[in-house]
Amino acid sequence: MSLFLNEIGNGIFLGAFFGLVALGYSMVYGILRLINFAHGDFYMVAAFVSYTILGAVIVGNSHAQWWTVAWVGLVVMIITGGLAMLANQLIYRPMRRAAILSLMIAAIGLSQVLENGVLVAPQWGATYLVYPVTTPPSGFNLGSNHYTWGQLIIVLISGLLALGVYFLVGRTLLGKAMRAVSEDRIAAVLMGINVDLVIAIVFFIGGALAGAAAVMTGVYYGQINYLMGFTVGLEAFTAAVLGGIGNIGGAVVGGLILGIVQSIGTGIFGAEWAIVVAFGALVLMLWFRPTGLLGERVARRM
Amino acid sequence: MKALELNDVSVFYGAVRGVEGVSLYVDEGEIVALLGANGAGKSTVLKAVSGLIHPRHGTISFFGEPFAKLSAHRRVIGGLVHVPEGRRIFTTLTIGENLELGAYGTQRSRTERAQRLGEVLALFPLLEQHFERLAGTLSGGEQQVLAIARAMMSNPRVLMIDEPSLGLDPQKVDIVYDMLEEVAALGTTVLLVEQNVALALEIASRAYVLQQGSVVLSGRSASLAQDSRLSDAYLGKATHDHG
Amino acid sequence: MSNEEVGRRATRARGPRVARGVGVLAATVAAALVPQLTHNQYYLGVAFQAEMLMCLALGLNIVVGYAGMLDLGFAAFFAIGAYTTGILSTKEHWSIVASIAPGVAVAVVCALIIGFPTLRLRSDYLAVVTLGFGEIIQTIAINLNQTGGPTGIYAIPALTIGSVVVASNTGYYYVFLVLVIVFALFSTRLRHSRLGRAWLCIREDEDAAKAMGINTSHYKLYAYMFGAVLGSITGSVYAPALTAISPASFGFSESLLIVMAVAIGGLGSIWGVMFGAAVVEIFPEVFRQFAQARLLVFGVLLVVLMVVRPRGLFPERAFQGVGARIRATLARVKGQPTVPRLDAVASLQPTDES
Amino acid sequence: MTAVLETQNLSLQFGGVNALSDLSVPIERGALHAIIGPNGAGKTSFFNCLTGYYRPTSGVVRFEGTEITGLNAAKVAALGIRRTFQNIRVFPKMSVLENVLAGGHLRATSNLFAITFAGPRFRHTERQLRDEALASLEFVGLVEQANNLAGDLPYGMRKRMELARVLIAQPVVVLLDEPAAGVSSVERAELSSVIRRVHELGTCVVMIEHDVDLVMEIASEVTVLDNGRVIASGRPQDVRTNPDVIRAYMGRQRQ
Amino acid sequence: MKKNLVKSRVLTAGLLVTGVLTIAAGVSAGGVASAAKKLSPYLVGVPMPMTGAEAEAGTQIYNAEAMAAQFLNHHGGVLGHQIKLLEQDDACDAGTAVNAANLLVSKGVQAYVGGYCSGATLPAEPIIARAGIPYVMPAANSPELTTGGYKNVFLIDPSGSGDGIEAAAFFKQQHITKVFVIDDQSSFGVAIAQSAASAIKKNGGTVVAGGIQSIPATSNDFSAVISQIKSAGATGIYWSGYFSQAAQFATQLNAAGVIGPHGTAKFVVADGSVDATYITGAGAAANGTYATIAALASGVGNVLGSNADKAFNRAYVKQFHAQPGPYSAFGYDAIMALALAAKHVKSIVPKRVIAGLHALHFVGLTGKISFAADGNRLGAVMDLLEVVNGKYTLAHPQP
Repeated sequence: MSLFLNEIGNGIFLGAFFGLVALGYSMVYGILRLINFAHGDFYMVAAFVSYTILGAVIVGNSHAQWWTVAWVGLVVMIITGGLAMLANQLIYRPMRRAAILSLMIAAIGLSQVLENGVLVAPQWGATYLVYPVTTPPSGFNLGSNHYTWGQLIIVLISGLLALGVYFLVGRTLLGKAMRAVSEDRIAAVLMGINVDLVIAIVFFIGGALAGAAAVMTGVYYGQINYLMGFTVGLEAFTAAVLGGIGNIGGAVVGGLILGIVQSIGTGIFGAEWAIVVAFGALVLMLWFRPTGLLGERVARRM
Repeated sequence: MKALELNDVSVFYGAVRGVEGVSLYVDEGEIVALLGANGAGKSTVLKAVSGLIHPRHGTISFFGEPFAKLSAHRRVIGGLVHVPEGRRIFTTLTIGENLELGAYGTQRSRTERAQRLGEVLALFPLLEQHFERLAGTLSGGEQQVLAIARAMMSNPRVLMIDEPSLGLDPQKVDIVYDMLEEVAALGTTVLLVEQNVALALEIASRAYVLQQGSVVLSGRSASLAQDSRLSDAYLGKATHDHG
Repeated sequence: MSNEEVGRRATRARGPRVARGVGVLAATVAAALVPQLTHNQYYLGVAFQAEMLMCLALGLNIVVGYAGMLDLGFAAFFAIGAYTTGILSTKEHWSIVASIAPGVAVAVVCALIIGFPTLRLRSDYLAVVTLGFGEIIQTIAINLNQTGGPTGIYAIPALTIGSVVVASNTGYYYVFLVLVIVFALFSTRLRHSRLGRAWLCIREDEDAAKAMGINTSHYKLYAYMFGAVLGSITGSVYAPALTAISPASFGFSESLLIVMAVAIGGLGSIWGVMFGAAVVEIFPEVFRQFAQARLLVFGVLLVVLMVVRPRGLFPERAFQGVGARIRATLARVKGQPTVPRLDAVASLQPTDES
Repeated sequence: MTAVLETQNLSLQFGGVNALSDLSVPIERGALHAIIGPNGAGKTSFFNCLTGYYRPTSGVVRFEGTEITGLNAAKVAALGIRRTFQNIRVFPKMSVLENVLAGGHLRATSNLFAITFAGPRFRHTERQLRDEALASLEFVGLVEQANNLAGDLPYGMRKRMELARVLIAQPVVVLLDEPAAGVSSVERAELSSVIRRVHELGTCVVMIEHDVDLVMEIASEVTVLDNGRVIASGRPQDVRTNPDVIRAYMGRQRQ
Repeated sequence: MKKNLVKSRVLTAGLLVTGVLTIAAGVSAGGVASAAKKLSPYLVGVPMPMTGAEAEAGTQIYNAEAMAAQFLNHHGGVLGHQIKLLEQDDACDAGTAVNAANLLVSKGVQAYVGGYCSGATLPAEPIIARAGIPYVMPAANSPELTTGGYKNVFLIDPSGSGDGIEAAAFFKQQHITKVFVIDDQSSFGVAIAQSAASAIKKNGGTVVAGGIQSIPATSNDFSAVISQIKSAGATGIYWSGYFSQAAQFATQLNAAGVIGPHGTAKFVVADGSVDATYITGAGAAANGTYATIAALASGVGNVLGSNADKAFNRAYVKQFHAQPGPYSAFGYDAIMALALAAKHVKSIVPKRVIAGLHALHFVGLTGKISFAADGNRLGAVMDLLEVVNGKYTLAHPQP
């Protein structure tokens, strides 16, 4: 039983990362119906950018002050958001009238470009890079599990960011415009909404969240690699679907559930079967709720 | 003052002609109808005016100002609102949110928006009782009312509306047309696209008839209603269909 | 106009039969002559792998191109065929040809297992479930002893057909060529039968398809099953061709590669799909001179291609589209009034791009 | 006269809202039965229950005396109950001919073996089906368009193509959802003649329609729905003068 | 006994720089130095994962091979033939590897030096065998590679069973009976984990949590695994995967109080995890952890500070501005083995070179190198290392 509770704790932590990346997936999906396979790679690029900036800012001091990390984190969020926006402007925007599958292939292409771009970049490459800052191991015990303060802060920041997005999309006029664009782009234009700007903002937010997740990953796990985005991207995509893709709350809930299911699956069947357990759970869930946990339930009109 | 003026406007979709050489105008405060069979190019004209598509040549001006390069959403903010075919309300948003978005970009402050919302709800009391409902749950007629109300939220100078009677039962058609007359009475200029000739001529002061992408007939409603060329315009297209 | 006359006109759209036949024959002969032109094992090796990808893409085309169901785990069926053959031929000493049938059987059962829970799902959800299925199959291959774990299965005997032992790249080139031709013809046959029509209906509008009396659930499963059969057969031939198989070759990246082949060429079009597969296999090889940057170059190319030609290189009915355009132009030149086809361009209607 | 298709006490609820309540409608063999009523009265929901798209909350649907409640849409279609849709549902990237052939899906019976090897039987059935498809297109006056993509057709032609697609199935009952909506007055005249001819072939036609004049002109039987209930039914002239119907439905007759 | 052995090897290593020089001189002396320019180049195919998940290891090995080739060429090449490495990406994928093999064979390579993932190496074996050229594998070490009966295959990296046996011996000596064994789902990691598990059982210990555990190489979160370790009460943990994950595993084990100042368990990693990045990545958490490794394998040099390895290390860093990886030195030795074999038979004709490799005996960066008839490396000896104050040292564990 205690193993079970511990795995839930582990899962929540893991899920916080998934959720944050899943939010970006879900938002972009919601607005363009695009599975943006490059999203995980924005996260990866963010990790490398933050690595370089932090490396330049902190020379030799591996326990830098938290505010250094915080402002670098903010800068990286902006850079990654900008990168995502740029990708939208250069690739997805000219393809606005193309079939979804073509968009998806372009996204896969972009993902290849980002990954292999980092691979051939002289300062980055294929090597596992050791992140310049790491969280200290001190923390607290809960059950028989030990959690570090760093983990707690990461979960809190993730929660706050998710809440912020939730508020933005649910309550503000801009958020309503986003939902309007997501449902009917032409009608949105006819409301006087600058659709391109709204889409760009969505990409920016998604990218920024991935940037935040990347810095936290670096700080907590201590290492980054040019393929780190691929796996996280897959898991985040799964999380987004689990929660009901396109739904903000769903992405977070999906992330948490995926994290918990994977952890419990590891506890019971071993880590090698974690992914099987996770996808098994997904199929089971979709069997009962074909549009995801919090997916839309609007009656289909014939 | 001419609220809207089109001069020799042509639109092509690739090699396919949408409309060619269309010239028309709408005076301020007037209701003008655009009539024609399916595929005659009525909706194309509206789309060209609202900026959803760009004419290959010709000019469109709005209260004397040409807006060739103005993007669609800027035209809305400038006071030109287009209620498209099929209503296109946001079904996953509430009625309140739909209305709020109607004022997007025109009323910047929260209080301004609230005030306008009050005015519009007074005009369309039906919507007030369903304020928190998802718009997708409204019936077809109610959705049409919402679409007009949403368009009115930005206090437009010109309202263009595409086939408002489509799919409505006779009573709902009455309601919607009464509403259009009310809107016009408040000083809004209306350009109306309608399939149902009799209905349109009843409220419009003037009308243009499109056939295969060109204006073939225009004039005051009263005289057009008696013009035999009006039904010929429709028949011409029909005989072609049989080839 | 008599019905026969109309009937003749109706067939004309599919191109004069003779011309089509000649085209196919010429392509076949040209392809068959390739090994006579070069004995370079590398070219032949790349060529047979391109053919292999064509086979896979033709299989996936039934699922994605015809039935419109996005499948991101198609490599799983490929793996099932390859592993069944690998295991049966090395551990049970079956002949390769004999091992194809059990591979197909396993693939069909898996197609049903994955098909059932996904029938009600929308395309995007389907994508993630199939992706998961692919991951599951790969994970099973990595973790079971029977599948040789991460090392996989090696020393797979050569394909023997009658008394002919296929052991060279040239041999596999011809074997896969036959497979490509058979798959392409089979796909064409399916496309112009009630099966193909039913799949297209499902792709275009599932609710309306039901009103045609099409049991959409059944037909979706059929699409999965045909895709699985083609994928599995390809896998069964792939195993002896490479002599060793390992889980790394059947991951998500492989599935994406197959999707790319289908999308680059043009969904639903047989020629397009085959061409796309060739592009996907050959281009990274051409870019070998870029060493580590080869996938970077490939990625850039892919993005540019999709931005420039979002419907693929040879989209379905592209040629007919050209014909229609020419006819419209001719009609205009002749001064006939043409009906403006507004609906034709409904999907092209721009928003506010300026 | 006997009912070929009938409902008994049919009710349908959506999240607590009654879309249909206690609907008992018999549709007589050989009738041209119109369903009218205000928007939101439940007409399309009624169609959806008849054709297996919605499963009624309670009540029974019978076809030729056999209960078909809860059968899925494809099975209902297989029985010979065919429908069109309110917002036309063509298969845009298939040719007009193929659209119609799809309508004859159940009549193409070739098995996989025959399909694979294109045997003489397969060729024969396909040719036969194609001839019939062309005949249906001729019936609705679209034979010239056979090779064009359905997505390229203008609105009115799509409506007629949808009808051809229904006819090739040789249906027992045809359900038309607002056939005249969005159709110009001339096209309307053609349409009404096509519907009449379908009816004359002995097919039972049920249609939802707002165009009261059209209904009065061709329907043999009218049922009026309001708020998911039947408020009147009978011959067109009787219904037209029914005060309940006038109150709930008829407009001021603007023209 | 063992201690002495170790010492003598360290001494040997000390002589290595000069040794390498001697070798090189010997190789070039075998040819006609003056005619060097006229002789055709010695074409060596080098398939390596240069893209994809294993790109890092591939690059690290290739770099070392290039160093060896440069060194030899600088000293006159192989029998006067300048070595020309033709590098091709195999992406760790069977199909790409087969293409690379076909391409290189069609370009007329006279030897094939490479291979990292067995999934990409196994399907290339028959192609190289058909070409009749020697296939020297620096780092692929699955047992399956030498069971195909190929006479041209030579493994520089000793098979992974030694690592596992060494680890089991350490756990036994420490009286640790409950061991948690985990691999990274790579074929080399699985092989080592399996040998460790069977050795642990033979020694009377148990592998807890129901047997060997696996975690995908892409995973960086070990929290669920650590909870398993805690609930199973394991006091020994053996990781057979790669260094990047090892660093994260150690960090998280330390944070969870399983190892380190608050923990009691011993964390042992296999040779794939012996790398400078492991220590920098894990930081303080690396202290007190152990590693099993083939004697004198590369990373040892970096960390033990022997002169030869230091020289190699310095040269590598100077040239590539990065640290060598755990298998870099194997790559260096692979090229050296090929060159020495050619020298031994005084020919670069592939058939002769294969014979030369079978007869080869020399001391390379990774220790004594000679091959059994099946191509496996003979006489691999294992070491145990401990990280003390952020540096690898030879371990002298007290029971």
